[in-house]
Amino acid sequence: MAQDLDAFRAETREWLEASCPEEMRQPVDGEGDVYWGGRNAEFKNEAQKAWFEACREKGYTVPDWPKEYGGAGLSPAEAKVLRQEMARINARPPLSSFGIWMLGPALLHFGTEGQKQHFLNEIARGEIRWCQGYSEPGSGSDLVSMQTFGEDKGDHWIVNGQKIWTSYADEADWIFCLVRTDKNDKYRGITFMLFDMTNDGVSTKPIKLISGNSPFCETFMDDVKVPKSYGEGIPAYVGEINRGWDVAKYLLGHEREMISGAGNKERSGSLGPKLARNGIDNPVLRAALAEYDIDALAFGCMGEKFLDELKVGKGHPAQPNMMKYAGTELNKQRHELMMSAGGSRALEWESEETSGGTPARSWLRTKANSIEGGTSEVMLNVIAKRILELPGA
Amino acid sequence: MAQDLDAFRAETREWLEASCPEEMRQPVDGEGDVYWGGRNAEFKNEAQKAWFEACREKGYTVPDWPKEYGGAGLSPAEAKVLRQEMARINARPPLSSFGIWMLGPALLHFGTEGQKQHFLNEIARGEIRWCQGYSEPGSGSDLVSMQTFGEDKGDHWIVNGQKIWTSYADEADWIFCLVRTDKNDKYRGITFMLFDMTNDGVSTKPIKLISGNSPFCETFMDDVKVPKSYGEGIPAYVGEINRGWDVAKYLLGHEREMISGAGNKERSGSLGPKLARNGIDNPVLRAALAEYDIDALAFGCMGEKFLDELKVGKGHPAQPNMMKYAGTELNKQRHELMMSAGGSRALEWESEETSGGTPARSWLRTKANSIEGGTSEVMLNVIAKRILELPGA
Amino acid sequence: MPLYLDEDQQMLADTASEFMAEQGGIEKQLRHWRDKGCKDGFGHGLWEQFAEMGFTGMMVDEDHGGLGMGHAEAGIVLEQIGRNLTPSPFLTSSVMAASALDAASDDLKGRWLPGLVEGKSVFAVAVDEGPKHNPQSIKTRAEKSGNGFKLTGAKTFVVQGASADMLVVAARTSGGDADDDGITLFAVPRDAANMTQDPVRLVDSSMASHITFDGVELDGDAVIGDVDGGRAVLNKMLSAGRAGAASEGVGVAGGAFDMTTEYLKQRKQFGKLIGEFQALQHRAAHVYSELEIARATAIKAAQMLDEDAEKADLIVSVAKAKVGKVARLAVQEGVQMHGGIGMTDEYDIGLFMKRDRALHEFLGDHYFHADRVARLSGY
Amino acid sequence: MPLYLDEDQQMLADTASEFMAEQGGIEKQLRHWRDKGCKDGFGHGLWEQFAEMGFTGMMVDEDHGGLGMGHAEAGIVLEQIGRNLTPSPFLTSSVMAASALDAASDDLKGRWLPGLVEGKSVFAVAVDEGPKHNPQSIKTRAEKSGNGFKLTGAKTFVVQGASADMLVVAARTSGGDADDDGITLFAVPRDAANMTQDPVRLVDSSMASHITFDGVELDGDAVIGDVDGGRAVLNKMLSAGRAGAASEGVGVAGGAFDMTTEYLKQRKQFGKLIGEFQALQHRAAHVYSELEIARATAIKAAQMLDEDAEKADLIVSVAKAKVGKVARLAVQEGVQMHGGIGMTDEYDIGLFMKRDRALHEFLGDHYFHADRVARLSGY
Repeated sequence: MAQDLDAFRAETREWLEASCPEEMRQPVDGEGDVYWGGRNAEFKNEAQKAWFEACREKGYTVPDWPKEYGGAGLSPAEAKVLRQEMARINARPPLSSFGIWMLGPALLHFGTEGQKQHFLNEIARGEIRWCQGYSEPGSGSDLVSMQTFGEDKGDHWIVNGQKIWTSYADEADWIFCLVRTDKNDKYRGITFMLFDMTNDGVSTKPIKLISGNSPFCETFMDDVKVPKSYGEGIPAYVGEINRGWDVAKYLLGHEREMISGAGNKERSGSLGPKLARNGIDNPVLRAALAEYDIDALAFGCMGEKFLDELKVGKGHPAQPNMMKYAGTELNKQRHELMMSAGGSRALEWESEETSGGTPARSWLRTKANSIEGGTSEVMLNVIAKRILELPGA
Repeated sequence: MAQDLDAFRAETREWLEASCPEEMRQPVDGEGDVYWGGRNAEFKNEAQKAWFEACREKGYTVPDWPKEYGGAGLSPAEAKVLRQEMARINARPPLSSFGIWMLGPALLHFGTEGQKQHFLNEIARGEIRWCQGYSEPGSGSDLVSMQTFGEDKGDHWIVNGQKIWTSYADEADWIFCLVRTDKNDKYRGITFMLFDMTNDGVSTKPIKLISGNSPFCETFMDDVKVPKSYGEGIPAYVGEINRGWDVAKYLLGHEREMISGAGNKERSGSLGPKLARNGIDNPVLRAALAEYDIDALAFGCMGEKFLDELKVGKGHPAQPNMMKYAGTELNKQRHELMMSAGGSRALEWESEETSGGTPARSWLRTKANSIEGGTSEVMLNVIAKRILELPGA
Repeated sequence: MPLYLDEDQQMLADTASEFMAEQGGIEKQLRHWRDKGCKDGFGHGLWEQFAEMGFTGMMVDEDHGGLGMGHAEAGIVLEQIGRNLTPSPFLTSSVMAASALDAASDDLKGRWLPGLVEGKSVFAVAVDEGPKHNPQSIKTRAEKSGNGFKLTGAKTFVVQGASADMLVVAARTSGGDADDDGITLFAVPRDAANMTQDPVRLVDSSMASHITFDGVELDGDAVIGDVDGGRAVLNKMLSAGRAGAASEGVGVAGGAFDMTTEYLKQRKQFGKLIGEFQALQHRAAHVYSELEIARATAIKAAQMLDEDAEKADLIVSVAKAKVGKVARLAVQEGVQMHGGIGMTDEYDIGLFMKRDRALHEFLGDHYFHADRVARLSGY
Repeated sequence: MPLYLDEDQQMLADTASEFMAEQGGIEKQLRHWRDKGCKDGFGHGLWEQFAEMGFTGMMVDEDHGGLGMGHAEAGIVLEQIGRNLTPSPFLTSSVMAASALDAASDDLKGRWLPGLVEGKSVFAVAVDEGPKHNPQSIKTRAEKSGNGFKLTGAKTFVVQGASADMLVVAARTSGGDADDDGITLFAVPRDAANMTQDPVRLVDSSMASHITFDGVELDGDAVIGDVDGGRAVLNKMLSAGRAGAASEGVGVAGGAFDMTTEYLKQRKQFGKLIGEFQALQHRAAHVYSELEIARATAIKAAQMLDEDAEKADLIVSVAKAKVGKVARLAVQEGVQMHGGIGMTDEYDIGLFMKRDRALHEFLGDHYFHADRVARLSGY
């Protein structure tokens, strides 16, 4: 087993050496360096294209998905080796998408064979770019109160309503979208629909954030016709009709797990040593950094414990909520300190020296960490209820 | 006016010089140095007796009460001069009592002329020591839920129930006590009664605190007969029957104001300079002290503003709740830091070097600051409701 | 002096509050100039209105056409500026530069003060030389040259430097980098040769310059106060600026907090107004408490400067630090309690967070002032 | 090594948990000995039971009758000790002194280890010389004297010093006060002449001694490890103690937290269980989160010591500091949420607060370790 892994590692290292262009071995420096795929995707350069195509051939855009759905069918251990080897050479992800992170896991868990064959392969090959339609203006933390309604017309629905915080909806091809299909049942009246954004009646409007960027949109649905099926064995919804909340909950949990796991690396590293390179003259700031580093390194230990326990199914099922809460609050604090250490230089919004205000914009971006994917307040509610079992929580 | 004050100051200074014995010009060093008065009071020494008697003659045990009730009838400005001059020579208070701090103000506000004549003079002369019967085991923050019941028997009540946190009940002569006299009206069914602790059926049991001291008692009332009147124009209750909650609320407000004002001096002083005398080697502790000193000095400014506004009737009526909250949390933090700076020496519980564990016992005592007289949680509720006018608060 | 506003001050507060809300509001000023990409970051028209209100010269003595008011009154105006996020050169021109010019020769006063009083001139102050405020160390050098001086060095974080008709520049005329003595303050006109400005927009949409002095020739009469004796004037100017920034910070925090409590009374989730949730109530009540304390401290600091009180320096640092911490708390809680929409540029709450960041950094953040509080307290 | 308990460790945890709750509970041990005014502050009977369970010698290697277990296993026992506030010499004897004796000669091991394993002997460690932990500076001197050494100086905060059969004393045999080199560790028997103990009771009812060495004569074979080379042994002993104290602190925090959540589910005010109030729910949930993080850190620190990992020292300090902060939060929230009865000696929650105070101070409080984290990180 360990021997097999060693062989796989050697093989992977060789393949990476041959397939990953030099330009793709640099840290991602802004949105422009990310390849999202989709109908209208353009490669930034030849290297990006070559790297994506090499990975697509190997199934390495989604290495742990089964081969028949476009993946490489790697075992968890092999997938970890691949991740390690890619990290070793700083290889960029060949393809990023909400299809990979969100819809894929939902389909793998709830989808029909037909849906998997059809949609997963599209995602793996980067052909369709997906966006997520969950929140509505009146339904943020209280997601289940959403109102977007699909009227049943026999073989199709007519959908009306508005979604908000749809990431990159203006560049996405398809949307997975929560639609109310029964007004009489709050939880059992939601359907998890999939449809094409080019359908008549779908429009989007980017939301400008305080960071100056617009990664999210408002998405309007005005008499949008959504068929109930896209062919034999390919229903237009995931799971059952009116049972979309189960899928949504599953994905929310998956998202929190991902945030908890994925964010670890940065958040669990100490900050003082990095900032100290430019000198920390103020002893009170130094003390604040030391207190932060304690929290960050301690959270790193927790992250390790969390992942270890996840692997063997230990740990409380609501634990990702705790990780999400602690990790995002920590990340906000991290950027506060980075701004403080950066001083007036870090305040710059447009200068070359700051690559167009990267420190300040990143700092502002982190403020959403404790809001998106469930606010810190919702996380604390969940901990109080499901872990501490406090009354009335 | 200012000239009159100057004359008063000169006169006061002269009187103090002549009347306040040297031994009474030392900081109070523990309970033993406080004279509480009462039937069983004993003076610690001749100096304490002389000082008390000199003040009693001048009305200086309660300088701002009217002369006819045993005070000196000083104006606020004169009272301030007296306070300043006493502070100048470190003069100890000649008499401490809950009669002065609590019952007195209630009687001045709600009492009949007969009650004032009778009870206030007794208090001013240190003849009767009072204790306060408010909380019950099941009624802490939710004081109005108290159950001690007085059954109406015409010219008297038969009182049954249990009070808790009655300060020095085991040494007090009389109690002012909240008693339910109407079970059908929560707020308008409480009477503010006054009665003798030597009555049959009254018993007390000291409560040992985590600091090792026992300043509070449980007080049990078992068929205690309380007459409705102590003579012509001297009812046995303050305010009206069944309207004791008004008196209680007034006193709670007064208590918070007093805590806010009185505690200021210590709490609003910086701590770093004092602790630095023994050296602060650790830069992280130094930073924590600096952060504390900022909070403490800032709170000192607020204390000054609060008192200035109080004098002219400005400021929100619920502001004492905010002062109580902020001041007590600050004081707890102060003692945490004093303990940290004191290190292992400050941990000692019985040693001579710590005067019997004064640092540790004082530290533990401060933990009650944010509980007694209304918890921090109740203060925050009041701020949310009465100042911020948040819904449903 | 009691720590509440007297009658005159209350009138000033009412006037300033009304004026700033009407003329200096976020829509009309901050967003307007920002969205236009204005190179000044503020409106000269509003600055002239400030003059009509008597604000621009409020700290200038009456002999020079001002109102001869103190830090307490300037603080009243600044709190309203903060509350409305009104972009203006008030703090640097009318408080800091005016404080420095108070020590200047009559000639210099006559040259610069009328323009300030009339709202025609804008001044900036050039003190910092690195990304963190550290006025003890001044490396920019002014060497004797003929009848005057030649200025060489670099300054940074010069707020509204490019819009300024005159810059108050702290330079070293003798001694080592961190010496108390040997500092001289200069009034440098905008058109001085060999001065290069590199203006950059900051997170709060204000403009600040990096400035290089590459042998800038200055007449001897550009000196503010005494040669080599500028540290006292500099300190006074910094204290004035810090106390002023504290008052403005109280306004920023107060504005953000009021927006937030309003939102708590409007937004529904889970079938309730979110202001009904006790966890949010307690957090709001805590911010309220801290904010009241911060406000009292800012007022006290201003009063102590006006009274030239002994420990004024200490309390100024306490105020700058306390307000800094509290304003940060208020804007952070503000954005978090607004949830998703708090992250959008459309809502104003994020603008408060941005302004707090820049204002908090200006003239020393709370780390700087905490350290200073410890030093001034002897530990 | 994964960061959860393996099967053997889980068995040990179950055993320790059951044993400590039954034999080491608050009523049976802490309150019992405290109310008796016991001069040891713990029960020798329980110490013998510890031996029967195999705890006393769990870190002693098997050649010397122990179980040869590591810091991870000791941490499991210590968490239960913390949770039950069990007074015992386990941390100082079985973890710290045992760690030092690991470097001792066979003779010395033979003299002291059997008593430890059997629960007959108690050891203490004498490192601190002032009220704040500062092991870099060792002023107690041991001068060569004939075949051995003569010890002069003073130690403080020697926990259970007066009950100890042997004290591990860190002394300087050469060099300046703060030098790394020149430290030697001695095993000083209780009956050594010219050693004066002044035992005092601490806030948590434990006993600690101020000790004076007034020319204490020691044989050469009392030296643990090498003369002048004791710093490494001392550091190892301190790391063992700090990681152990972190594990015990997790237990203290966990015990206090569990008491508190139980109380939230029982106590009614305003017609509701107080655990229904969202403000308390959120605070409890926050403590839970911090506590889980602290526990993970303590486990990691112990594992890294067992693996002799490169950054073990750093993570040990992180663990001691993090646990310190979190345990303090847990006991403070515990007392506050208990309200008035939390202030009474009758309820146990105050005992957790007292124990936290003493344990947090032992071997460096979080200020000490925060500073150390910064230093070890190069800033």
